[in-house]
Order: sequence, then structure tokens, then C-alpha cells
Amino acid sequence: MKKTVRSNLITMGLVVAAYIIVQILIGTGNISSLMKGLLVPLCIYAILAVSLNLTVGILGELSLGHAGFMCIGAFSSAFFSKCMNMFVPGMPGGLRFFLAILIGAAAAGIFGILIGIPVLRLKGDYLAIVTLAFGEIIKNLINILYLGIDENGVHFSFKSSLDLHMEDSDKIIINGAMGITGTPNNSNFTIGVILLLITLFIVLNLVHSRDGRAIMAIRDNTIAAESVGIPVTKYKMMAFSISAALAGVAGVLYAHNLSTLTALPKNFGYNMSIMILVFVVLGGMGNIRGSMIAAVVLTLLPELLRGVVSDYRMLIYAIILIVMMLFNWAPACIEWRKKITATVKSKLSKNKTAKEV
Amino acid sequence: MAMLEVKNLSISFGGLRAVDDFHVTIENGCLYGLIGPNGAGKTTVFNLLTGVYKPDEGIITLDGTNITGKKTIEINRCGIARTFQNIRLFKELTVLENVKVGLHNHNYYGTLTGILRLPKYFRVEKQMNEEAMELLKVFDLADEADILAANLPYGKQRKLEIARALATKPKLLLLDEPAAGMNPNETQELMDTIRFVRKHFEMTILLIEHDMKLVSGICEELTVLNFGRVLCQGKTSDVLNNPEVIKAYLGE
Amino acid sequence: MSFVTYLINGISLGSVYALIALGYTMVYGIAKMLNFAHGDVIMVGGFTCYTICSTMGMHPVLGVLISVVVCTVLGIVIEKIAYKPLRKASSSLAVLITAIGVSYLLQNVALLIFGANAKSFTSVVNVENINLFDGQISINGVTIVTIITCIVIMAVLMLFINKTKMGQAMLAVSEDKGAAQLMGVNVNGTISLTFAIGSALAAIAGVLMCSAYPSLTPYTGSMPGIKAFVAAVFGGIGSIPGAFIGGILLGVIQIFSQAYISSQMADAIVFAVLIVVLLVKPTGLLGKNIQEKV
Amino acid sequence: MKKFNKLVSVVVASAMVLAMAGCGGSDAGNSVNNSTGNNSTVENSGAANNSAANNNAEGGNGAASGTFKIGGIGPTTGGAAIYGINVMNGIQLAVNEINAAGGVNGYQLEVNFQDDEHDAEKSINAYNTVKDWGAQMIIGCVTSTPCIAVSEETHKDNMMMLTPSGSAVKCTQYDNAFQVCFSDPNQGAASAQYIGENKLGEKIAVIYDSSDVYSSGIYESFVKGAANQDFEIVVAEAFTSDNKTDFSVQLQKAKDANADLVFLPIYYQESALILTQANSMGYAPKWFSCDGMDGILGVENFDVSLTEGVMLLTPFAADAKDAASQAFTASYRAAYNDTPNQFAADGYDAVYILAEAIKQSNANPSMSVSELGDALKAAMPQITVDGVTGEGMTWVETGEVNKAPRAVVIKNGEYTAM
Repeated sequence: MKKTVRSNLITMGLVVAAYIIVQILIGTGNISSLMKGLLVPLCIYAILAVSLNLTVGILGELSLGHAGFMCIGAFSSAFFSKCMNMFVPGMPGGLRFFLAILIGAAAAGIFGILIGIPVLRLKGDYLAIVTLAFGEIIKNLINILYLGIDENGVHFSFKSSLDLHMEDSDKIIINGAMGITGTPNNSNFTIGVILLLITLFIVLNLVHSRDGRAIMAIRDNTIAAESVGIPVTKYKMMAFSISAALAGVAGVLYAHNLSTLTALPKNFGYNMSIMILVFVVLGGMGNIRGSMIAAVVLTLLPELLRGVVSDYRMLIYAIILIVMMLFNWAPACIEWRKKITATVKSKLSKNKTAKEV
Repeated sequence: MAMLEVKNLSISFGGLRAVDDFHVTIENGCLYGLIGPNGAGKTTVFNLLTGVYKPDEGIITLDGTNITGKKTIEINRCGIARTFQNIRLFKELTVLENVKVGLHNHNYYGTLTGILRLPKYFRVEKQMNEEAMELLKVFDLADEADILAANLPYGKQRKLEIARALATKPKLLLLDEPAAGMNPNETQELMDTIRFVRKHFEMTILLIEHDMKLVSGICEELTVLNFGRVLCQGKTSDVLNNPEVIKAYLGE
Repeated sequence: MSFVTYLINGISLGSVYALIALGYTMVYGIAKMLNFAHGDVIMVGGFTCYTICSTMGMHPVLGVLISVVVCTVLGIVIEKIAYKPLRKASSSLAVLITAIGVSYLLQNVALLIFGANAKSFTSVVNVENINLFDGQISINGVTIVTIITCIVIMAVLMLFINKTKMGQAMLAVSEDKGAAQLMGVNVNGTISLTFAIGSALAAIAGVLMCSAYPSLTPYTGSMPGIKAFVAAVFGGIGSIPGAFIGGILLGVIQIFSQAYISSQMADAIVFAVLIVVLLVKPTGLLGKNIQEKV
Repeated sequence: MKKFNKLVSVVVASAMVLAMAGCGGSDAGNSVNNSTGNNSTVENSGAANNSAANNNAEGGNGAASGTFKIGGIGPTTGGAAIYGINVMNGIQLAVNEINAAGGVNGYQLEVNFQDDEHDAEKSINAYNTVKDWGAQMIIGCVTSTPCIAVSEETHKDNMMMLTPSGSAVKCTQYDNAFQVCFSDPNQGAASAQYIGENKLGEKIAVIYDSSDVYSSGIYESFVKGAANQDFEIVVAEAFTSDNKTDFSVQLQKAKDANADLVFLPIYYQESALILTQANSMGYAPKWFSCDGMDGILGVENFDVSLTEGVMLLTPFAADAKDAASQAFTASYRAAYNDTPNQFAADGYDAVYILAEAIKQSNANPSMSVSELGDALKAAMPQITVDGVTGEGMTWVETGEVNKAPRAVVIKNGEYTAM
């Protein structure tokens, strides 16, 4: 018990420490614009990694559609913010953003439940492919969704903005491939860190509670979990929808960090889902802190490579990814690492005893 | 009234009648054995009793309640807990947590209480820990409470499975080959434990076993299954001396 | 009449998916891993053939052969370096992620060698189009070759797996690696062979895909790769005839939904059909239903 | 193992902090690195190489002594890499030429081009990278969506931004952003007008990429423009970026509707596939396209005879007969062993446009970013530039360019003015 509490505190302490260090760097002017610009994305990816770890690491189901939930969170909240901007201009920005976060999380969570009902009946790779399919469907539909509001009410179409038959094209809110532009820029590093801490708080506390134990029991052995009376479907749904809602929060941050929001394959397609999965697996499944750190490292890596090897950075990124995977997961490497740590330890203790003598 | 009453229980898998017209009556507090050659359908009976399979026909009554066709988790709530032939622990959870999962339905707090760590969380968790530790002490596992279940030695894993099953506070405990893979000393120890459990928890126990020493040592009554059908039923000593049973076990 | 044309177009698209899906399903069936780099091996096959035929001007048959050799070697090397060390890893996801890394690597190497500019692939197939009903319906020569290739490969693969000793070894490895090893099967060799065959199939798929849709970039393989993966799951992943049927059906559904519902929603519809199929039949059309023994 | 992970995480975390501090602390060091990175692209550019390399070295020493620092942003990896790489090469070529000729008002130019992977989020990272390097003005982004995202940032910094090929209207929503290329509505309307006035067709089919901002933008303005013209749009079929290899359905529908002209407001890679597939199904309408079609003759190994008679509105043609285009095409070929397309031309022109604006405003590199921004955006509406993508280009304050679109038709594998 004490051990887990300490571990949780370390995880959250890391985030707080990073926040303080960054604030000091900003205060003393020692931080580059690139880093400053990366702060919010780092929070976004850390939240995504932690939330996906709930599905993959804690619940033990492979999901390849996480970006779809992020997409829903992003678009629902951006839609809300833009509507509020248009129709309730007097609303304070902080309140609007707060509501946007709730709406994004709720929308993604509801989709998590809707998608979870059919999906969670499947197993293994089939579950993975169906989540991938849902993610792609979400991306595809949002990409061709045209939605506008004017005095005549709400117009929407799946064909083109011309089919909205609206006089004033400025009142088109979601414009197909153009997505939503002009979302207020409310995300900042402080809010990002607060949301990350909340995410960590939720996930870590959930894991070490009665419900979390049930979820992990299902992961370890579904049949045994049923035999001791754990309602498997309920807990699968719980983990899946909480994970989706948190991804929705990351989406809200994403939408309010850039002024333009589009559902390109790159940012909301299966590529992004896989990217988040990479964070989780590299950091260690079920290891919340690890996935957070992996998200930070892998997001920073290609950006830091910009300065060093512009032309080869994606190539080097790929190689580093493979090497890190082998280092972290290959049984031979794990053996080797154990050996090294053992020798280092024994040397250290030898030194100690030598000194004592 | 009998604790478990099974009548006319049958199931087929693709034309093969795996269990055919199985019937048994187990009195409250009895230590009952289910034996038979490999492939006789013993584990299938367990799976039918615990709702893993739905029976084609038959009625299962537990302590006066008809539980036929119910789902596994409902049957567990009605009062049947089991262990598995191939051990099924929650390997990445600690020994203590394994038992606490067993306590899941008897100690409640909401999801939000858990996430927000409200006072009720600490109260209930403390109580769960105490109950779980008590159970672990019975099985001599208290010292290993904080290690991962996967790291337990084999014999202790079997014990932990029984402890987890008991944590669900069942009326009837099903043990599927509890002594499989144990050496004679461990088996002896296990027999003592099973006796203790029955006495201490006033438990009705149905067990599948191949080890005749264990069966004859602790079971009061036996049912012998062969090719899915009941071959013989009755007091342990009578059954074991039945020539048909000997024939089924030793072959023609 | 347009219905028939759409059907033919669908089969023609589907036959390409089917060809790629065969390789996917082969590797999945035996090595039990989703090889996300399969699509990129296809791209390598396409580029090799392009280099041999168009840049060096050699005979197409030579191009096909060399690209098969290159891809086979590539497949074995990738397996040895990136996948084999992770075969005994505690989670099967580790190797999936490494496959993604390999996929990025192949794309970026191709980008550096060949540049981002699209290359127009000269078809290696020299079969005339077949015209029916006074030219109202025309079947593309590449389509015919692709379908025939698909069927031949499917038949050969099934014969190979069911009738030869190597094939039986593969089946054994797919059922239980440990037991196969105890029975004297060379597990490492068998898995290498699986990757070799899978990659050789990828090379053929690459050449035929580029013949049918003659545009070649470093990213050519990734989307068809995913679609073929979907096709393989659709038909029941691990099942060889399933991959063929899944591929053809996927192509037909995609073309029909473009033609009769909405060309923009085609993907959403394809994926929706996939979801429905998996919900009704959780292991795909021809997939084996394996229940966990309690 | 657990302990080891902990150790790793601590090491990584501290490395990260150091990296952050390092990035902030040593701007000068970074810029040296960057310029070396860029040299790899300069190296194959022949004669101009030396002077550029020298400049780069100078740039590393003093931040704003004698060079204007231009940041470039565009995709150089990923599916849109072709556009970014062409723009990058075009920019580098122009910079080398200008520097070799003595620079702008005596100041040399230096460029740092960063990859945005055609992604809004990465484009911000790219922008911040060039900003850290000391960029004083931006040529970018190459594609519309990142362009809109970056314009938000450059607007905050009041940095001059000139997009070579970001054609969406929103790219120039702020006063500091200008376009080299036509805006989408501009192209769509012009195409409709051209087809109508020259009576090129009566029944028109449109095939466009609905997942692409450029393509759907042109499509919509084309439809609007077509309302006043004497032709009918019989089929409008879309495809998406995930489905851009098989066009049989779209073509079949156009064929079934007896369309005599197909309008393709899309890029040339897809166009090449469409032309091939139409040919194999025996469908031969007239083809009309926009500037995205430019480059089709340069597709390696492509059967150019299929393009016979394709008409396109484009500001640039690699085979055009005018001296500027020919000189540009020749030096581009010499430097990169590749035929330039309109993206390369846009990038090339962008540098000359900035140079002209600098001359006009008499700006110097010691001015702050914001001062430069004010000076350059005031200068933009006053200048006239003759570039390879248009003669007598002028700009309105909102950022759009005024230039005459050129309609060309492909004959015998070459562009011919119509």
C-alpha cells in the first residue's frame, strides 16, 4: 500500500517538478520558442499515452482507435467554443474553456460507451481491428461533415458546403476538409499540466481501487474474474469509456492549441492511434509513469533532431524507435541489463565495504 | 435440505455427449468427491455447475434456488466458488490483491469514492485488507502477501486459488484437482487445509481428484463418472470397492 | 450495364487487396504477428522492379524476379534483426511496435533514395483488355493476371502448407512453438521461411499493384497495406482462402459504395461493413473459432 | 528490472531538462548546426555553393550583422513531401542566385527550411525552430492547413509571412501574410469563366479530392462560378486521400453522363492515374485543370502521350518559352537534376518577392522582427514583380496576388499557350 502511494507521488511529483523547472526556464528567458511551442503538445501526448495505457495496459485490450476519441473531443469542444464565440460573445474565456473541456470529455466518453458495447465483445486482434475501423469511420465522417448555423437554424450536409444553402459562408462552423478554423487559443502549459495531473490522479487512483483491481483481474484472467463474480462487461466498459473521455480531454487541448483543426489522416487517423500505442508499449504496459515519459521522449526526439540532422531526422527517429524497443523488450537485452545492474551494484557495495574496513 | 441437487444434467459438443444424465445430491457440510478416468467429463460438470457452459437439459438447485442457465457471475453470487485445474490466478496482482478481488462483491464503494479517495475508501480498503489477511493466514500465505501471484511456488498458487474462492463467501466450494502436481508432503498438508476449511468456514466442498489417497482420506461420499455418465455413487469406501469402478480405472 | 462494370472494377481493385492480404495472413497465421511493415515491403518490391525495368531498361520478367529476391532477402533480414529478438518478449505488442518502426524506416530510406516525386510504373503485364458486348464492358488485362496470380498463389500455398513437410512444420509452429520445437521442428528456420514467403508474395503484389495503379511513391504501400489487413481480417485472418475472399469482397464493397452511396464515405462504409461482419462472426468469414479451454 | 526502469526514467528526465536548457541557452550554437544541416541541400547546387556556404558561416557568428534570415516551412517527409521539397529547392536556388549577385541592398540572404510533415501541429514546431534560429521572415507554409495554423503565430509576432503555395483564403486572414499563388476561389472562378467563354464544353464532370483543402476549395468556387456560365455540371464526384488510386467509379459516372469535359482541380499524381485509367476504359473527354496539374509532364516514366490536349490554368510552365522560365528551369535542372514544377517556381519567386519588398522598404537586417514585418507588409502593395509564375505581379493589402493566369494546352508533350 505504502509503496503504491509513494510511486504515485513520484509520478505526479515528476510532472510538478518538470513544470517548475520549465517555469523557471521561462522566467529567466532560457527556453527556446521551439520548446515553448512544444509544451502543450507534450501535455497532450502524455495525457493520451496515460489514457490509452488504461485500455491497453490496465484492461489489456489492444485499441487502435484512440485518435478517434481524441478527434471527437477536439471537434465537439471546438464546435462548442466557436458557437459560444458567435452567439454568446460576452462569455468569459475561462468559463468557456472549462465547459469545452467537460463537453469534449463527455462527448468522447459517450462515444466510448457506444463503441465499447459492440467492440468489447470481441477479443485480441479482432478487437484491435474494429477499434481501428471505428477510428477511421469517425475521421472519415468528420472530414466530410459540413455544419453551419444561421438565423434559419442549423444546416448540415455530408457533401459540400454548397449543399448547406447558406447565404453567409462565415457562419459555416465545420467546413469539411477545412475543419474548424478560428478556435480560441485557450490551451496553455499550466492548463495542460493541470489536466495531465488530473488525468494521472484519475487513472492512478482508479488502478489502486476496488474497480481498478477488478479491471486488472479481467486482464489477467477473464474466466477466473467471472468465477469470483466480477461483472466483466461493466468493468471493460468502465475502463474503455474513461480512457476515451480522457483522450477527449487531450483532444480539447489540441483543438484549443491550434487555430485550425482538421481531421487529416496524420493527426486523427490510425497513424496517430498507432503513435500513441507506441508510447504505451515503449513505456511499459500498465506502467503509467513509463508511458508518460515515453510520450515526452518520443515527441521531443524528432523535434530535437531538427537542429542536428534535418534531412535524416525521420530516418534516425525510426532507427531509434526500433533500437529502444529491442532494448526495452527483448528478453536477451533484459538479461543483459540485469547483469549490468548486478555488477554495478556489487561493485558499489564492494566499494562501500572497502571504505568501511 | 441438500446444498446442491443436480438432476438429469446433459450437454453435447457437436454430437458428442460430454455429460449425460448427470445427477448428484450433496448434503450441507459434506466433503464430496467426483472422480473418474481422464476425459470422463468431470471438469465439464464443474463448468456446467458454474455457468461456463449452458446445459442442454437438467436442473441445478443450490440451497433451494434454481441456478440452471444462470451466468457465471450470478452463480458465484448465489454461492458457488471454484478453483481451476490449470491454475488461473491474477498473475500481475499481488497475493493480497488476488484475495481482495475475491472480496469484491462483499465490500462496496463507488468508482468516484475510489478516485477521489473519500473517507469511505480508506475505511472499506482497511476492512478488505484485514479480511484478506485473515484468509491468507489460514493458508499460510500471510508472509507472501505483497509479492506477485506469478512469483509464488506452485503449491502456494493452488492454495491462493482456494483462498480467493473462499473470499467470495460461497456456500459450495468446487475444487478442480487441488493436489495436481503436488508431492506427497504437500498433498498431506493440502488435505489438512481442506479439512480445516470445511470446519472453520462450515463449507460444503465438491472436489475433483485423481489422487486416490487424498480422495479416500478426506471425501465422505463419491460419484464416479465414466464417459460422461454416472457409473457409481455412494459412500467412499463402498464406491472404491465397487468392481465396476475398478474396471473403469484399471481397464479390462 | 454499369452495374456489371462496377462489379468488374470492384473485383479488379479487390484482387490487388487479395494479393496483399495473402501475404499478411500467411505471416499472421504462422508467426502470429501483425506485420505492419508488409505494406512497405510491397513498396520496396515496386521500386525494385521500377529500377530494374524502367531505369535500367531490363526485361520485365527479370524485374519481377529480382524484386522477389530483394524482398525475400529484405523480409528475412527484417525478421532476424527486428522481430526475432522479441519473439519471446512478455507481450506480443512489442513486436507490433517494432514492425511500425520498420515501416517508418523503409519509408524514409525510400524517400532518401528515390525522392518524393511520384514515379509512373510501366505495367509488366502485356495482356490485352478483354472487351465484351461490343466494348460496353471491358476487363483490364492486369486484372485478369492479378486474379489468376491470386488463385495460383492461393492454391500453391494451400498445397504447400498441407502437403509438404515444411508446410506441416509451419502449421505445427503456428499451433504451439514450444511443442513444435520439442518435436524437432526448427522453429527459427520455419519462421524465417514464413517471412521469406510472405515477403516474396509482397514483391509480386507490389509489382502487380503498381501495374494496376501505376503511381509509385515511398508511401504507396501504407494505405493498401492497411486495407489488405482489413481484408485479411474480414475473411478470417490466418485463413488463406479467407484472405482471397476478403480482398475481393472489400474491393467490391468499396466500389459499390462509391458508385451507389457516396464516393466520400466509401471508407466509412467499408469499415462499417467490416464491423458488422465481425460482430456477427467474430473471427471473420472463414476464421477458425478457437474457444479458450476452461 | 523495476529499478533499472527507474534509473532510466531519472536519466531521461534529467536529459530532457538539460536539453530544454541547452536549446534555450545556446541559440548561436544551434544556428551553426542548422546551417550545416542545410548545406547538404546546398551542396548539389553547383557554382552558387561557395558563397552560400560562406554566408552560412557568417550567420553563425553574428545574429543580425549582415544577413537577412529567412525561415522556410513545408513538408519534406510524408505524403506531401513532394511539394515541400520542391519549394525548398526553389527557395535555395533563388537565395543562391541573389547572394551570388551581391545580395539585397548589399545584405546576404540565409535560409533555414524546416519540415512540417503537412501537419498543423508540426508546422508550429517548425516555425518555432526557425524562430529560434533567428528567422526574420517566413516563406511558408507550402500547404494550406499548416499555413493557417502558422499564420496565427506569425501574426502574434508580426513576422512577415509569404506563402508560396498555400492557396486557401484563410492563409492570408492576417495583414502580415501574403500569397504567391492564386487563392482557391480565384482559380475556381477563373476556370469556370475560361471554360464558359471559350465554349470548351457543355456537359462538365468534376473529379475532386474532398479531403484536400485546395481541391475542395476550387471545386466550390468553380460550382459558384459555373452558375453564370453556359454549361452544365453533370457529375461532381469526390475521392478522399485514403482512396486515391482507383478512380474507375468517378470516371464511369462521368462517362455514363456523357460529359464532354472533365474538370480536375487536383494534383498531378492523381491526375496521372486518372488519365491512365480513362485511357484504359476508352474514355476520351477534354481535360481541364488548374495549377496542381503542373508537373504531370515531369512524372518519371509517365506516358506523356496520354496528356495530349489537356488544358490547364497555371502560373508557371517548365516548358514555357519565355526567358525567365527557361533560365529558371535550366538552373533548377542543373542544381537538382529534376524538372521544376509550379511549387519550385512559387518558392523561387517567393524569395525574389521578399527581396523586392526589402528593397522597396529599405529594410536592413538589424531591424527587429516586428519592425521588419511592418516595413515589408507596407511595401508589399507597392511592389511589382516579374517572376516565373507571372509577370507584373502585384499584391493587395489583404495578401492576395494579382497576376494573369496562363491557360496552356499540352501538345506533343509540351505546354503551348492557348
